[in-house]
Amino acid sequence: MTIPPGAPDRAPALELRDIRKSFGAVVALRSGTIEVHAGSIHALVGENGAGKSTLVKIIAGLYRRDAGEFRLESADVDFTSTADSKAAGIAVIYQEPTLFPDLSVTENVFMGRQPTGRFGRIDRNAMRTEVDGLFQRLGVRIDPDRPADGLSIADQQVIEIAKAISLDAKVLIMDEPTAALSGVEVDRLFQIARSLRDEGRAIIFISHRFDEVFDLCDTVTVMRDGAYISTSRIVDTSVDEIVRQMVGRDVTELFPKQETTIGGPLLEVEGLTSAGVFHDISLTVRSGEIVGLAGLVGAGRSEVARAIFGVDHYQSGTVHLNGKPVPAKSPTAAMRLGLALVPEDRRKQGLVLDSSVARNTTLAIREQLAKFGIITSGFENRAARVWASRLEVKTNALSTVAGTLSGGNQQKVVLGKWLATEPTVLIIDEPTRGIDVGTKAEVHRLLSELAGQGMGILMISSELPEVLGMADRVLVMREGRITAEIDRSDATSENVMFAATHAEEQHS
Amino acid sequence: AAGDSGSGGGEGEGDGGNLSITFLPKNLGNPYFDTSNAGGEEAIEEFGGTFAEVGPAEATPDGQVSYINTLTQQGVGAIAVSANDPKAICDALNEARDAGVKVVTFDSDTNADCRDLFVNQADSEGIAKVQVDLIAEQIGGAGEIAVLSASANATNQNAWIELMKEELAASHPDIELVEVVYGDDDDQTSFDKTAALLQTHPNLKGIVSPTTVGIAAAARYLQTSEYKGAVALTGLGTPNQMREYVEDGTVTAFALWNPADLGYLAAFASKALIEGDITGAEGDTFEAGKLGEYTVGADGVVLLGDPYVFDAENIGDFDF
Amino acid sequence: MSSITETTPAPASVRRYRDYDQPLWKRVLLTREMAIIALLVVVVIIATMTIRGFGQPITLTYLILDVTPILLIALPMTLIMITGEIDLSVASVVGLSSVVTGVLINGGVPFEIAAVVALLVGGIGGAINGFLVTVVGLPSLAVTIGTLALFRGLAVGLLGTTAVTDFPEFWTDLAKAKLGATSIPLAIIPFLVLLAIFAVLLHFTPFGRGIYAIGLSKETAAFSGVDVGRTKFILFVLAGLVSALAGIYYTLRFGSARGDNATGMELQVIAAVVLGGVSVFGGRGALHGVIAGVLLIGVLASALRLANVTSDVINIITGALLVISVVSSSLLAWLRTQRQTPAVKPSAESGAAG
Amino acid sequence: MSTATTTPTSNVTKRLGAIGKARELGILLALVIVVIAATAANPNFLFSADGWRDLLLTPSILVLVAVGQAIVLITRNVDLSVGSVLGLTAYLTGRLFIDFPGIPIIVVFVIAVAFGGALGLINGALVAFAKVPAMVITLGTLYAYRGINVLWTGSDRVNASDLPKSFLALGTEQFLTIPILTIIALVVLVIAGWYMKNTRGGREFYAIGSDPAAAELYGLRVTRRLLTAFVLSGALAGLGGVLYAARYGTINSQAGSGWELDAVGAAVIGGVAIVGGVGSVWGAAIGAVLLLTINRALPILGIPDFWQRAVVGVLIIGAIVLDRVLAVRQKRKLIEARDDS
Ligand SMILES: Nc1ncnc2c1ncn2[C@@H]1O[C@H](COP(=O)(O)OP(=O)(O)OP(=O)(O)O)[C@@H](O)[C@H]1O
Ligand SMILES: Nc1ncnc2c1ncn2[C@@H]1O[C@H](COP(=O)(O)OP(=O)(O)OP(=O)(O)O)[C@@H](O)[C@H]1O
Ligand SMILES: [Mg+2]
Ligand SMILES: [Mg+2]
Repeated sequence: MTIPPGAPDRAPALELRDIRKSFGAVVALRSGTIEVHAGSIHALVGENGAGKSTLVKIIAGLYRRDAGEFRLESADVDFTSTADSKAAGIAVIYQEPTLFPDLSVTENVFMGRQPTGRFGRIDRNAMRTEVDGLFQRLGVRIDPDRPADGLSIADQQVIEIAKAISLDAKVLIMDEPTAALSGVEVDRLFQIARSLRDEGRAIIFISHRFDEVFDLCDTVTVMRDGAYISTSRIVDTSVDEIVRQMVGRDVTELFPKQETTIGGPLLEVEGLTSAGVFHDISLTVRSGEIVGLAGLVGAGRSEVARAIFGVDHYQSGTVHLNGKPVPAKSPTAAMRLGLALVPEDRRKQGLVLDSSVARNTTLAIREQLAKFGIITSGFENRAARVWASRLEVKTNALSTVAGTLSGGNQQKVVLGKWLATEPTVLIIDEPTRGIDVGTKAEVHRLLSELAGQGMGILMISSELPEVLGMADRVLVMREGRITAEIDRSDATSENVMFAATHAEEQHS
Repeated sequence: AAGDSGSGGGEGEGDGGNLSITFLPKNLGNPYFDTSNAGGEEAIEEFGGTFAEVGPAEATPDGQVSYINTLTQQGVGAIAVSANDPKAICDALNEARDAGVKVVTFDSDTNADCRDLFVNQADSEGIAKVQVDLIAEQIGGAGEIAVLSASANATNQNAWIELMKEELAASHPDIELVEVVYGDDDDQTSFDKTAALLQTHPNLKGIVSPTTVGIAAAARYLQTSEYKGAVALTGLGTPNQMREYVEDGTVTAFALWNPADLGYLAAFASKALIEGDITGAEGDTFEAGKLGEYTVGADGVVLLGDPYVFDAENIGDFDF
Repeated sequence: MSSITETTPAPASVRRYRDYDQPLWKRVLLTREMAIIALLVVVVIIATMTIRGFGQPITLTYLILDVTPILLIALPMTLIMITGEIDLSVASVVGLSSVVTGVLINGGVPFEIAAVVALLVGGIGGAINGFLVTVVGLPSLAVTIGTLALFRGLAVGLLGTTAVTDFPEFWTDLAKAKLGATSIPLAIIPFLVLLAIFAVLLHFTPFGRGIYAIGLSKETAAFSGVDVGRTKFILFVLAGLVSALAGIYYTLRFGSARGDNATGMELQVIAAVVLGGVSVFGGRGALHGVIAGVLLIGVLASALRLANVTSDVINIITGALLVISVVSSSLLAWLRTQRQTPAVKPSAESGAAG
Repeated sequence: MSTATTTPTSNVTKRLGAIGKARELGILLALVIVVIAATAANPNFLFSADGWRDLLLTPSILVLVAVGQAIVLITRNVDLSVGSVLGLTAYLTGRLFIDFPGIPIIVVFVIAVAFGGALGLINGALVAFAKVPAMVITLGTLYAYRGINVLWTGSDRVNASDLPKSFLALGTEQFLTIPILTIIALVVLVIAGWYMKNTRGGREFYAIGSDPAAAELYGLRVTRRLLTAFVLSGALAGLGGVLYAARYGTINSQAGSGWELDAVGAAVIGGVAIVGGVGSVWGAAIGAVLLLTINRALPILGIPDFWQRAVVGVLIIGAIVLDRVLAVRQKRKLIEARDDS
C-alpha cells in the first residue's frame, strides 16, 4: 500500500476493506477497498458500474454493507442511516443532485440543521448571511430565496457543493461533482477543495475526467467490476496506466471524429425567444455535421434544446426540419418529422427509472413497433436487444429495472432509446456526462459514425475537449444568447471560453 | 358457526309454520326504529317466533335491496320493512314473495303491488292535520312558517307536507309556508339548516319538523338562540328526546304515535299472513295481542290509530 | 499492484441478454394479482362449505347484479389511477346520468334516446374533469372532489323530491334477465365486452405503454413523445362514459331514478381497485387483479350478510382487508431486503484484491 | 458577484413572497365577497347576534380538522380517516360523561385528544413502517374506525340531555362575542401556523413532502415526522370530536361521516398542494371557513336547497382555478425576472 502524502504517520481518516454489497442477483461490490488520509484529495476512478457510487453510499450510511471492514480514524463504525454518517463528520455530494424543489435555495442548504433561537425558532437572518458568504466564496450567482424548482442540473450541483462544504466535515466525498459543471465553476470548486485539504480534511473525488483527477488529486484508487485494483500516488502514475487498469485493455483515440462530407441544411432555427431563458437564437445544423453548443452553466443551452424539440414553449421564432415547419409544443410531431432529443437529466427526463431496460429502450418507438395497433413484450425485447448489445449496456437481462443500472449504463439506455427512433437530426445534451472513458470513446465513435451516415447532430456539452474534438462548428451561448460561431479549424479552448465568459470579465 | 346463526331463518318449511320474522328498518342506529323493532320483538316473543333485525348503515334503497335478497336466500317467513324508496326495492320484494316470503311494510310504504300489507302509523291526513293544528294554535293562526323535513325522497314526509299545504290553504289562509328544507335525518345537517332558516326568514313565526331527528335538532338550536320562545316549534318527536325542551318551554307540544305499537302490530300482521289467517285483502281481520283486533282497509292498509299529542302535562308518563 | 491488474478477469466484451431474469412461472404466479385471485378462490370455497345458502346459484345472480356497476367503473378507474391520477366524481356521474334518464323519460322521451343523452352527459362530465386536470393543470384529487359535489348537486337539483319510476318493462326486465337457463345475469355481457376492450388498450397497445410511462415518470413520458395531456383527457372522458353507463344500468335494475343513487360508491370502487394491486402513486397494476379485487369485496359482503353479520362489521372487514392486503405485500418486500442485508459480521473470506 | 445579483435577488424574492401570500389572499377575498353578498341580501347574516355567532361558530370544528389534514397533506400524504376519528371520539366524549358522571371536562378533553392521537398513530405507523400509500391505509381505517363506531354505538345515541350543561355551553357560549369554540380553533391555528413556519420540525414536513427520497438522503428523521403528522391530524380530529359533541349535543354512530372530503377540500381550496411541500395551515383554515360559509350563505342568497351542493362544487373548482392562475402568473414573472439579473 503506497503511503500517500500529507500525514504518513497518522492513521487513515477513513478506511474500508473488502466491502461486499449485492442487490439481489447483482453484485455491486465484490471487494471495495479504499484508505483516505486527512489532508489528502483521493481520486476514485473506474468504469461505469465499477461500484464507486455504491461504495460512497455505504460510507454515507445509505446502504449497509454485506461484509467487510469500515473504520473511521481506526475506530470500527457501522452506519444505519445517513444521519449517522453526518454526525460522524462525513459530507457527501451524491452523483445525482437531490434538492427539495418547493423549498428555497437557502433552506435546501440548511435543511435539518438550521440555526435556531428561542423556542427553537429558526433564525432566518443568520441563515441568510451564512448562505450569502458561502455563495460568495463559491461565486454562485443564484438567488438564495428562489425555490430550487426549475434550476438547471448544473445550478443544483453547485448548491449540493455549497451544502456539503457548509457542513465543514472531516471527510468530504464528491461523486462526479463536475459532471454538470464547466470551466469556471470547476476551477472555483478546486480552489475550495484545495483549501479544505490544506485545513487537513480528507476528500474523496470521483470523476471520469482525468485532466481533473491529475490536476486536483494526490492519490488515486482504481476499481473495476466492484473490486479494488490499485492505489497509487498521482505523481507515480499516468493516464494510460490508470485507463489500462480501469478497463483492463488499452483505449486509444478518445475523440475519433472523422471528416464527413457536409450536406444541405436539416435543422433551421430562426430567432427563437423565450422571455427570461433565451433570446433570438438562430442556428442551422446540416446533414453529416456535428454542431457543438458550448457555454457556461445556466447559459440556457438545455432550454433551447427543449424548446426546439417542443417540450418547452417559446414566445417567438420558427423551427424547420428538412424545410418542414416543426410545430411548437409537440414532441410527438417533432419526433415524426425526425427530430430526437437526448435530454440533460437522464433520471428525470431520459428514463422511466422503475421500468425495465426493454420498456425504456422502446418507449419512443412504441408506435412503430406495434402491428395493427397491438404491441407485445416480444416486440419490445427484440428491438431492445439490438441496442443493448450495440451499446454494451452492463446488465444480464432486458427485464432489469433501469433505475438499478449505474449512471453510465443508464445513459447508454437513453442513447439507445433515441437512436432507435432513427432520427435525421439528433439533439444531444451532455452526451457523455458521467460516462467512463471506454464508453465515452464508444459514444463519440457512434456519434461521428451517425454523422457519417448523414445525420445532423446538435451536441450540447460542458466539456471543452469534447466540443473541440467532436464539433465541426462550435456555437457559444452566454446568458441566453449566442455570442460566437467558431469553425472547427480555428476553435480553441481559449476563444470558446472567452466567448462564453466574456460578460463575466466586464461584470467584476 | 356463523352459518348456524344464519340458518335461524330456514328452520321449518316455508309454508305455515315458519314464524321467523325479520325487521328491516330504513337504517340501523335510528332510535325511532329501535323502539318499533323492540315492539316487534315483544310481539314475536309473545307468539313464539324468531325475531331478527338487519339493515344498511345509511338509509339507501340499494342497501336495503341487498338485505332483501339475502333474506330471500335464507327463506325467512316474513320481512317487515320500512321502505327507503317506494319503487327501488319493489322487484327485490316481489322476488321474495315469489319465494314464499310474506312482506309487510310499516312506517314508510312501497307501491301497493310489492307488499302484502302496509301497517300505517296513522293516516297521512291525520298526521298532517294534527301538526297544522298544533302550529296554528302556537302562532295564533297567522304568520310565516317553515318545514324542516327528512330526506328529499322520503315517501311519507313528502306525502304529509303536501297534505299540510292543502290543510293550511283550506283552514288557515293567514299562515304562509315560506320554505321546506331537508335535514336528511342527520342531526348536524338539521341543526345547521334550522340556523339558516331563522336567518333567511327574519319574521318566521314557527317551524314544523315531521321527523324525530329534525325536531330534536331544531329544538336544541332554538334553546340556545335568541329566538327561543319567539319562534314556535312542533312536529313529530319522541318524548325522551323532547323532554327537556318541553320542560324548559322551548317546545309547547308535539305529536307522535307509539312506534313500539307500530312494530308490535307489524309483527302480528306478519304472523297472520304467514299462518294464512289473512291474505291482505280488504276486510280481513286479525288479532294483534294487547292492541286488540284490526281490520285491513283499502289496498292492504292497516291503520294503527290517530297520532298522540305530547305536552308538559303528559310527557312524564312516557319513556321511549 | 499492477500484477493484480493482470489477474483480475476483464469484463466479457460480448454480452448475451436474457429477456427476463426470472422464470415464467415466477413472473406469473408470484404477483400481487395472483395473491388476490387466490384469496378470492379460498373465500368462495370456505363460504360455500360453511355458510348455508351460499352455494345456491341465486347467490351468483345477486352477486353479479350487485357488483356490475363497480366492475364497470373499476375499468376506467384502473387506467386513471395507473397514470397517477384519480377520479372521485364517478359515483356522482352515476347519480347524474340516472337522473337525466329519469327526467327525460318523464318528459316523454323514449328510453333509448334518454339513455344516449345520459351517456353524453357522462362524457361531458368526464371531459370537464379532464379539461381541469390536463389543460388547467389542477390536481385530479382536488378537481374531482369539486365535481363530486357539482354533479351530485345537479342530480339532486334536477329531480328534487321526486323519484322517476316508470321505465319501459322491456329494459328493466333486460337489466335483470339471465343468460338462457343459467343463473348469470345478462348484464355480464356488456361488462365482458368492455373488459376485453380495456384489457387490450392497457396491456397491448402503445397507448397503454404510455399510460404506464406517465404513471412512473410524467416528465420522461413527455420527453418520449407521449402526449400526457391527451392521454389523461381521454381516460377521464372514458371514466365519465362508463360511469354514465353504470348509472343507466343502476336505474334500470332498481327501476328508480333518484338524485342520491349510488352515493359513496366512489370509495367502494377505489378500495376495490387498490385491493386489486393498483398503486395510488401510479405506474403499477393490472386489470385481472382489479376484477378479482371487486369480486372479493362483493363475495365477502354477500357471504357475511348470509351469515347474519351486520353491515358495520362488513365495513370493518372490508377496511381491514384493504389495509392488510397492501401492508402484507410491502412487508414481504421488506422481509426480502432484510434477508439480502444480514447484520454485518466480520468478513471471514478476504476479497479478490487488497 | 453577489452585489451584482442583490437587486434582482431582492425583487425576485418579493415576487416569491407574493406567491405565498396571493394564494391565501385569493381565498380570503372570495370569503369576504361571499359574506358581503349574503349580508347585503340579508343583514342578519352578519349583524344579528346569532348571525355573527354562527359565522364564527359553524366553521370552527372543520378548521381544526382541516389544519391537521393540511399538515398531513404537506408531507405528501393524506388522512381520509378524520371523519371516522371525529365520530368515534365524539361518541367517546358522550360515553365518558354518561358512564363517569361528574368527570371534569378538562379530563374528557385530554382523553379524547389522546384517543384521537392514538388512532392517528395507527395510521402513521402503517404508513411509515409498512411503507404503504397513506391514501390506501386511511381509506381502510375510514371504513374500520367507522365500523367500530357503529359496533360500539349500535343504534344508541347520546342526547343533549345526557351531557352536562356546562359542557354544552362550550358549544354556544361567547367571550366578547367570540364563541369559545372559535377561540380554541384560533389558538390551535396560530400555534400550528407558527410551528410549521418557524421550526426545524415544521420545515422538515415541507422537505419530506417536497421530495421524500431526498429527505432520506439528508438523513432527516422521516419516519418520526410522518408519525408526528398523522398523530397531529388524529389528535386534532379528536379535539374536533369533543367540540362536535359540545356543539351538536346529539351523537349517533354516523357523526362526522363525509368530513374527510370536506377537510381535504378545505385544505386544497386553501392552497395546500395535494402533491405535498406547498401550502400553509392558514390557507387550509380559510378554506374551511369559506366552504362552510358558502353552505350557509346560499339559502340566504335565495338558492333553493337542492342546488346548494352544485354551487358548492362550482365554488370549490372556482377557488382552485383562481389559485392556480395566480400561481402560474407569479411563476412566469419569476422566470422573466432573470432578464433583469
Ligand atoms: N439499488 C441498486 N439495485 C441493484 N443494483 C444496483 C443498485 N445500485 C447499483 N447497482 C449496480 O451496482 C453496480 C455498481 O453501480 P455504481 O452506481 O456503484 O457504479 P458507478 O461506479 O457509480 O458507475 P458510474 O460511474 O456510471 O456512476 C452497477 O452494476 C449497478 O447496476
Ligand atoms: N439568472 C438566473 N438566475 C437563476 N437561475 C438561472 C438563471 N439563468 C439560468 N438559470 C438556471 O439555469 C437554467 C438554464 O440552464 P441550462 O441548464 O439551460 O443551461 P445549460 O447551458 O444547459 O447548462 P447545463 O450545462 O446545466 O445544461 C434555467 O432553467 C435556470 O434554472
Ligand atoms: Mg456513480
Ligand atoms: Mg443543460
